[in-house]
Amino acid sequence: MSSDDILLTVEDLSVVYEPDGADPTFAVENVSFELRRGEFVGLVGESGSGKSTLGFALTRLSKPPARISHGTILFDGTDIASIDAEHLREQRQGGFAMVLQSGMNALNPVRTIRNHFFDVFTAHGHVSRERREERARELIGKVELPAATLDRFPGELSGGMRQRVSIALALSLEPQLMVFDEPTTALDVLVQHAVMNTIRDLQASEGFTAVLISHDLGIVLEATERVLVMHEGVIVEDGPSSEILNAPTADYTRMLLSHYADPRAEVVSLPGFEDRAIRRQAGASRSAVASPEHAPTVVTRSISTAQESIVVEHVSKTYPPPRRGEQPVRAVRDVSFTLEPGQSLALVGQSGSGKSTIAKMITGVEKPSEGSIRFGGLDVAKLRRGQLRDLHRNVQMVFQDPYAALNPLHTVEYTLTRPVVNFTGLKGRDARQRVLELLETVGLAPVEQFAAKLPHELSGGQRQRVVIARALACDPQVIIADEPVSMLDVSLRAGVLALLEDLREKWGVSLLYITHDLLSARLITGNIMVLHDGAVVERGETAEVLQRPTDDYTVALLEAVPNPQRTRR
Amino acid sequence: MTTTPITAGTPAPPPDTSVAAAASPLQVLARVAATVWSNTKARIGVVILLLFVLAAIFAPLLAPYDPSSTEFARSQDASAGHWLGTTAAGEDVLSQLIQGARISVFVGFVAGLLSTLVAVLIGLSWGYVRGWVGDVINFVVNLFLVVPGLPLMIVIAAYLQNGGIGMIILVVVITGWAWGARVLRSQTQSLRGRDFVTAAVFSGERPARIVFREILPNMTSLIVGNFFGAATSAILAEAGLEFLGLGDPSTVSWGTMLFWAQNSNALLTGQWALLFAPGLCIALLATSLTLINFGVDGLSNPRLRERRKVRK
Amino acid sequence: MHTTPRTRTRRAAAALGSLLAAALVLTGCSIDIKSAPDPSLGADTMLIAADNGSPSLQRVFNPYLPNTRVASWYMFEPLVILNDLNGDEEPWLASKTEIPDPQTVVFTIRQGVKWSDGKAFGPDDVKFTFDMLKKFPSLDLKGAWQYMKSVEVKGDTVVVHLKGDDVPAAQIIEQTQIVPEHIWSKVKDPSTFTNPDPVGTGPYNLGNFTPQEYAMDKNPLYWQADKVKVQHLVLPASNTQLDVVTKGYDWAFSFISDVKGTWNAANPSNTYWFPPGGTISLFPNLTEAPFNDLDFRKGLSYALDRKAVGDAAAEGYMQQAGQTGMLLPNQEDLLDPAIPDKGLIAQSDSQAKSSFAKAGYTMKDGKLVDTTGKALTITITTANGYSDWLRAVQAITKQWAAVGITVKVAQPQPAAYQLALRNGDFQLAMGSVGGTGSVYQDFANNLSSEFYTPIGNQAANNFGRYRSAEVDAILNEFTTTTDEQEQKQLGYRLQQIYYDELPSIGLYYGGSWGLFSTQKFTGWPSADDPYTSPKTYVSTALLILTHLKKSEAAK
Amino acid sequence: MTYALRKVGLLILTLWAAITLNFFLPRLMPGSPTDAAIAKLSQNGPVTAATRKAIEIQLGVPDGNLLSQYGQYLKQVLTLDFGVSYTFYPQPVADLVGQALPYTLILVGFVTIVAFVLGTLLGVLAAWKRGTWLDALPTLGGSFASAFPYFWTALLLLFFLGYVFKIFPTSGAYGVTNVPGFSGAFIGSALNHAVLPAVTILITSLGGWILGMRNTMISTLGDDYVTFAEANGLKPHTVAIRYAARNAILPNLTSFGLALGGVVGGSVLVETVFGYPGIGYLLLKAVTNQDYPLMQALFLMITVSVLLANFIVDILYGVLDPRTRK
Repeated sequence: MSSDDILLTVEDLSVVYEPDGADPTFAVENVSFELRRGEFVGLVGESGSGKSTLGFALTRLSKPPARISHGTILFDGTDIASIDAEHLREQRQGGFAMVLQSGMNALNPVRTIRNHFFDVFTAHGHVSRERREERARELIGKVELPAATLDRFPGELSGGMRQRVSIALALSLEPQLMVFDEPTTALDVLVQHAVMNTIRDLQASEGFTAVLISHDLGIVLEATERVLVMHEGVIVEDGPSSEILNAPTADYTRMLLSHYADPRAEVVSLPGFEDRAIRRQAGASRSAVASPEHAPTVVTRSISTAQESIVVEHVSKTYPPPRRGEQPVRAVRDVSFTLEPGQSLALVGQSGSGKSTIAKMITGVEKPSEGSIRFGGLDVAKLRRGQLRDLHRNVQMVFQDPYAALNPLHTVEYTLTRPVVNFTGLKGRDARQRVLELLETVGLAPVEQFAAKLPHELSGGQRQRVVIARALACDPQVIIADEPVSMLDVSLRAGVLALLEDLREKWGVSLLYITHDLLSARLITGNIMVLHDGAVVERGETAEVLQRPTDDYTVALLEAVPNPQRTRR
Repeated sequence: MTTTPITAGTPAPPPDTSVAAAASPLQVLARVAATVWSNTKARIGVVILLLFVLAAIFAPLLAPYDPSSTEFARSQDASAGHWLGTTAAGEDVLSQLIQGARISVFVGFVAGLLSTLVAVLIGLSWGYVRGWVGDVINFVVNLFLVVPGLPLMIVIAAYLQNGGIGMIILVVVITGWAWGARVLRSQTQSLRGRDFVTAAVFSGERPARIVFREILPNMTSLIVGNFFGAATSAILAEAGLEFLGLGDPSTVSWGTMLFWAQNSNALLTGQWALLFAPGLCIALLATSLTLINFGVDGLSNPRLRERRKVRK
Repeated sequence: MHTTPRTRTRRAAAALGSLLAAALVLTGCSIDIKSAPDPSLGADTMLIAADNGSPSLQRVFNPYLPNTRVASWYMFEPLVILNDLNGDEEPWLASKTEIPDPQTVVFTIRQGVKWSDGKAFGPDDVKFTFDMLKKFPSLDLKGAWQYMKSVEVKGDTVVVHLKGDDVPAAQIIEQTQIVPEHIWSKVKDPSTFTNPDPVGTGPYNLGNFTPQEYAMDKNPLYWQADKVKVQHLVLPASNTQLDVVTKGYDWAFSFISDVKGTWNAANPSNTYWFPPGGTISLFPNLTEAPFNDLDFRKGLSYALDRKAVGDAAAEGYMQQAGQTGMLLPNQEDLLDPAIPDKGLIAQSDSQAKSSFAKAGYTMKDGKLVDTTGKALTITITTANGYSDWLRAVQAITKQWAAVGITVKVAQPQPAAYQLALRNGDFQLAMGSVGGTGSVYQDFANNLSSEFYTPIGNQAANNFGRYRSAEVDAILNEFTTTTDEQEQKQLGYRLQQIYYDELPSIGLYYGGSWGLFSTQKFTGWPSADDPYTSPKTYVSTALLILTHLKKSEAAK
Repeated sequence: MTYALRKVGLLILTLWAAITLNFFLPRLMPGSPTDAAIAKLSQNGPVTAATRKAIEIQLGVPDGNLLSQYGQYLKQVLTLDFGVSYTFYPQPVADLVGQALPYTLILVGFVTIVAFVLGTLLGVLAAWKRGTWLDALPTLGGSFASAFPYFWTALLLLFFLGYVFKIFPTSGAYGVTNVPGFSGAFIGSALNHAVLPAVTILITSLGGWILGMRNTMISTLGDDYVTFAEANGLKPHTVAIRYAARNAILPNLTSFGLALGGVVGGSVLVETVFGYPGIGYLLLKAVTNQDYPLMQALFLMITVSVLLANFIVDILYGVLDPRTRK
């Protein structure tokens, strides 16, 4: 490796966070590495690992309270950690560019896409006036968008298109280094896949050096040739992708890897699911094995199992057109199914497929436009607001975002006490006892300590357990879980899933599991329904459907699942 | 500790006999106070406000004379006996100024509190309900926004003759709540879509409890900000109404001091501490509230918190 | 630039501090305001603060509309000017007034008077004017036709026949301003006629008119042209007190705080004269207990320190009023000499207490209580914005607190205050008594049962609801006698009743606030030469305008 | 379609309610127009029963009960015929309003726009240069100045610049010798007269705009598109103006709409102190004299102007924010 080959040298770089009124913390600590020209490098880590902070530091975009406290960043021989603002600005053309995680919001909502390009050209003067239009068309073409996109405002583009525009804009700087910060995280599964392909192709054709920052080791391993694994501000592993995949040296890397599996495999197993996977494969027994992550449950059930089914018959939901002159939105089209007592059913599809709308209709939040939904003797579609309480006594919900689902100002105990008081009639000491039992059930021990905590004192996984405990508080018959693990770090997902599975088995509740993640569906559900554009395209036993899909859409979904094993080259 | 939630005419929620404690409002307020205090501008504001509040509380002790005593020589210039001179009626200006702090602080506090209360009750219910009730409230609020403030105040003040401070507070509240209600509604609307609110519905909570126990505490900063804003405009409105002679000129307040100053042409007689001092006090008091709001802004929008400077 | 929060705090504090310091420095020094005549105005031009056009002047010169421009008084003259200062009657467009019998008034119309457009003025104009007022009662502001039956022209005279015996009516009828028949007869509806280009008999014609100022020019055809020395009048729309002091006005009618320190100090030739223009009084509601009890009213009266009340109200510029209804010193010759101390009632706690005791009120724990032991609370109603009245009420509150009475102050807006007076919806109300120049009018307005209406019905006058057969009899006698001595005697009797029965409680004299500059013109009314009141907005202004001379300096 | 209909329906309903309120509110005030006229006259001397009677005839005791008066009033509103003012009898209300409106619109309207533009620019600067004196000065100064009571600022300016130093005229809208028209002398004089009221409004309203813009600007400065623009190396002023400020101004437009709407009614105190012959002064006169016809016309105008201003802002919003188009 000659020194000419080196584009970027990071030495002893530390980035410190100095929030007002709190102690400074190091987000990146004494990191050193080098990047060769034309290399495609992945930077992997879970939330809080410092990977984005490092990415921002590399492109000198750190803003207070973050600050580069130490170290050098030699870019093409210049230390960009210390150059002044105007020099830095000039360096950006032909230097380093960044594509932000939230590509949706990276574009100025009041400027046309064309103007975005022209702004960049004007700022650096590297494209002459006459060639501006031509160049903009060229760039927008490179990200596989039609030239007409230039006339649009960001608000008129889909998330994927906007992310492509950001990439094209970054590309317009003709950079030697491109940093992609979670470029696909906010996008839909299928779109994610397509955008990643574009990035890979561009990198190959344009030959820039690329850094792909992601929490998803699967995506990174699929795309890159070298991977840096970050954990708590430190790079714990740095090596070629194939080596990381096959012979990881750091425990942390090994742990991350263990959470990937192919939903199509004969036997699917994740940490905490080892036995279960085999059992399911064998179609077997009901003896529960506690996952190592949480304590055994001790609650004795007063009402043992679910008795009523949810019957959905020919349900459609049509929303009025969002804008005048447009067609009404048909979110759900003629969907029928029955969730038998004790059954676990997965509802999968990408966003906009109607799966969440179905959940809302079952819980009475929305009314179906056509068809009927019955739960036991209740006609859900005809319930008035006051009667919803009767429904919620038996049908509970686990939300997608554990950060949003808990009121930040209430303690865990308050949050759990409310449904207990409202639905079970327990009061005072008894209610408290019940709350503590619930906490124990979801594996939050010591229970007394957790009861007194506020949400911000809990990790994401712990919060989701509280959310699950709340759903259980009134002994419901049905739990509807809307993407319960999608917001969690990979390493935390398995634990929460195992808990859900456990509870379903032991408490005998029915589970409607809504997800875009086929792997998790495979793990915890017996049956599956694939939704596309509001209609059911495929249904059956989960293992059967995933192993032998018949619908093209199901196949496409399966293809999009990141898989470290499936290497690019 | 548990506190009684504010309920808006809806059946009271089942008594909360559990030992569970929500984050007590006191804690929330303490956090609010800490964040506000961390802002330099807000800190200055708090200090100024405290000075005025202390002056108001201890006015009888601080004032050198009885503020309504007319026993002194008329229209005196500043002297050792009367630091700010005397009025055309022979009252001590300094004593009146100190006494006047009481009314302004009181009006600001009470009118600010009441109009915030109205704004909270209406804004939150409005944000939470759907359907025609929301339309009706929308209509009423729009009406109050459309009908001109000051002229409305004048008409009401003329109608509610003779009420003195109580009347002024009422007028300020009637004309001042609508804007706050609108702001609080939009925040309520955005909060009601949050998962934790839906979750509360799933927990079997009744609407009033959801609004006031789940949503309201999350808008503390906005409400506090609204309070200071309302208090500021109340203080200015009080001064304006009294200056126009629509208040009770026999009470001693900064507004009436200005009324009498104008009435007796303090500028002509050279008594212009009489004009300058109350105005400056009003401005300082209102400024202090505005400054505090700099800190309050930082509560709801962390971007508005003061940044530590980058050290190199 | 890098600063720590601490230095920023300091900087902000410093900024605030310096502002305060600046404020204190400014307070320390007082600013002298000097006044000089506006050099753009000639020596023969008078700047007069008489009219008030807020926000701007409307061109209305119909003298019978309440909104008429003040200068209408300088163009449309009455038959006789009733001098409200002393009750003298100055023959004006009528050279002579006779009352041959109590039902007839004969005005001899002055010869040689011309309208400002050159046409001759005559008795027909007078008859036309009265007929018009009859036809359009909304214009009859003085209410001449309340007393008149008919009007006829007999040669040089105009004969007015009254509805009955009513000698004092002449004083009302004679004040009617006369307009030219040859112009007004062509006006379709005089009640909405703005009369933008006025033609009158008065000393001035309308000059340049703008919404912010108008000018009057001397009428060369005026019948007393030789007496008019001021060639032009300028009447700005805005005359704030600051304007009056700083802009070199020659004549202003305005109360001004600290006259000596402001108006007089602004220019050595500035003078003032504040004769009484009425008695500011408390109207007790005589239908309501305990105010219907004379002893109680006496108690209230004895408890008052009228001098202190007057001082508080008008910064010491106005005198305390006696309980005779007469304005002193101007009406001194009409005052009943039998009344002790010119009607002044001195403060006396002991007399107050004994009067209250007779009325059934005694002191208990520093409070005045009735027979049931209930403490007495009185509400005084005054109009919002009348600051001198409020000052007076504040003083009264303190004085009555000393005898154990709690006073509450009600301050409705002026219109609501009027309503309260009319409906009798008050306990004690501030109000003004007298000042018309006519003893009969002054007493009749306040004491005549003609105006008596029960509470709740609207009264037009006599708001305290006084009723007395004796007073009615005296007033009736007044209407039939033409003898001045007899009238004087009748006046004495009314004063005595007023003094004894306290139908209203006089407090202090309301002023007529005359501010004059002798720089350009002399001959202003003053204490030494009290020929008329300094008002700018009534016919008596004509007396002043025909009395002024150019000052020595201006010549 | 239904949405638009609903919107228009609500607008008309609001207008109707406001108009109705405008009718009943003044009539809630105790005392009649005659009482008000008498009260005014009685300050000049004793008023006799005859005078009251004459004035009652003049102003016309309203016919019928309140309801039929209301019907008549609605007819007046629809035909925009407001009759004759009581205070300025017999001047038609339309004339009075016509005389006053231009001054208020030009003075207050212009100053409101200037204050908004200037305040917004200073707010942008303050947010962009956050933490420096360019931030501290406008924000602290602005919050202090906006805390001044309107009339107090007006009095002080009037006293010092008008009376003591005699730099500006002390009252009126133009010199007494000027004839309103499109002459240089008149316009010069009008401008000279407008300086003090304008400065008063500017001083007291500037701070609000500065603070509002500063806060929203600081928020947008943290938005991703600003970071991305910086990452793309756009020039700082481009980022500040075209990216941050351009977006930050949008939320302030609503307040601007309300402020514009308040132009007609919000200038009472300033116009009163400066004796400026505008709508605010007229309104104060109308209210204190219980001049129902004049009050009704003025209130209607204020209401309509608020609604109109909001409508304009809605349109402006559509122009400035592509997200609301279509």
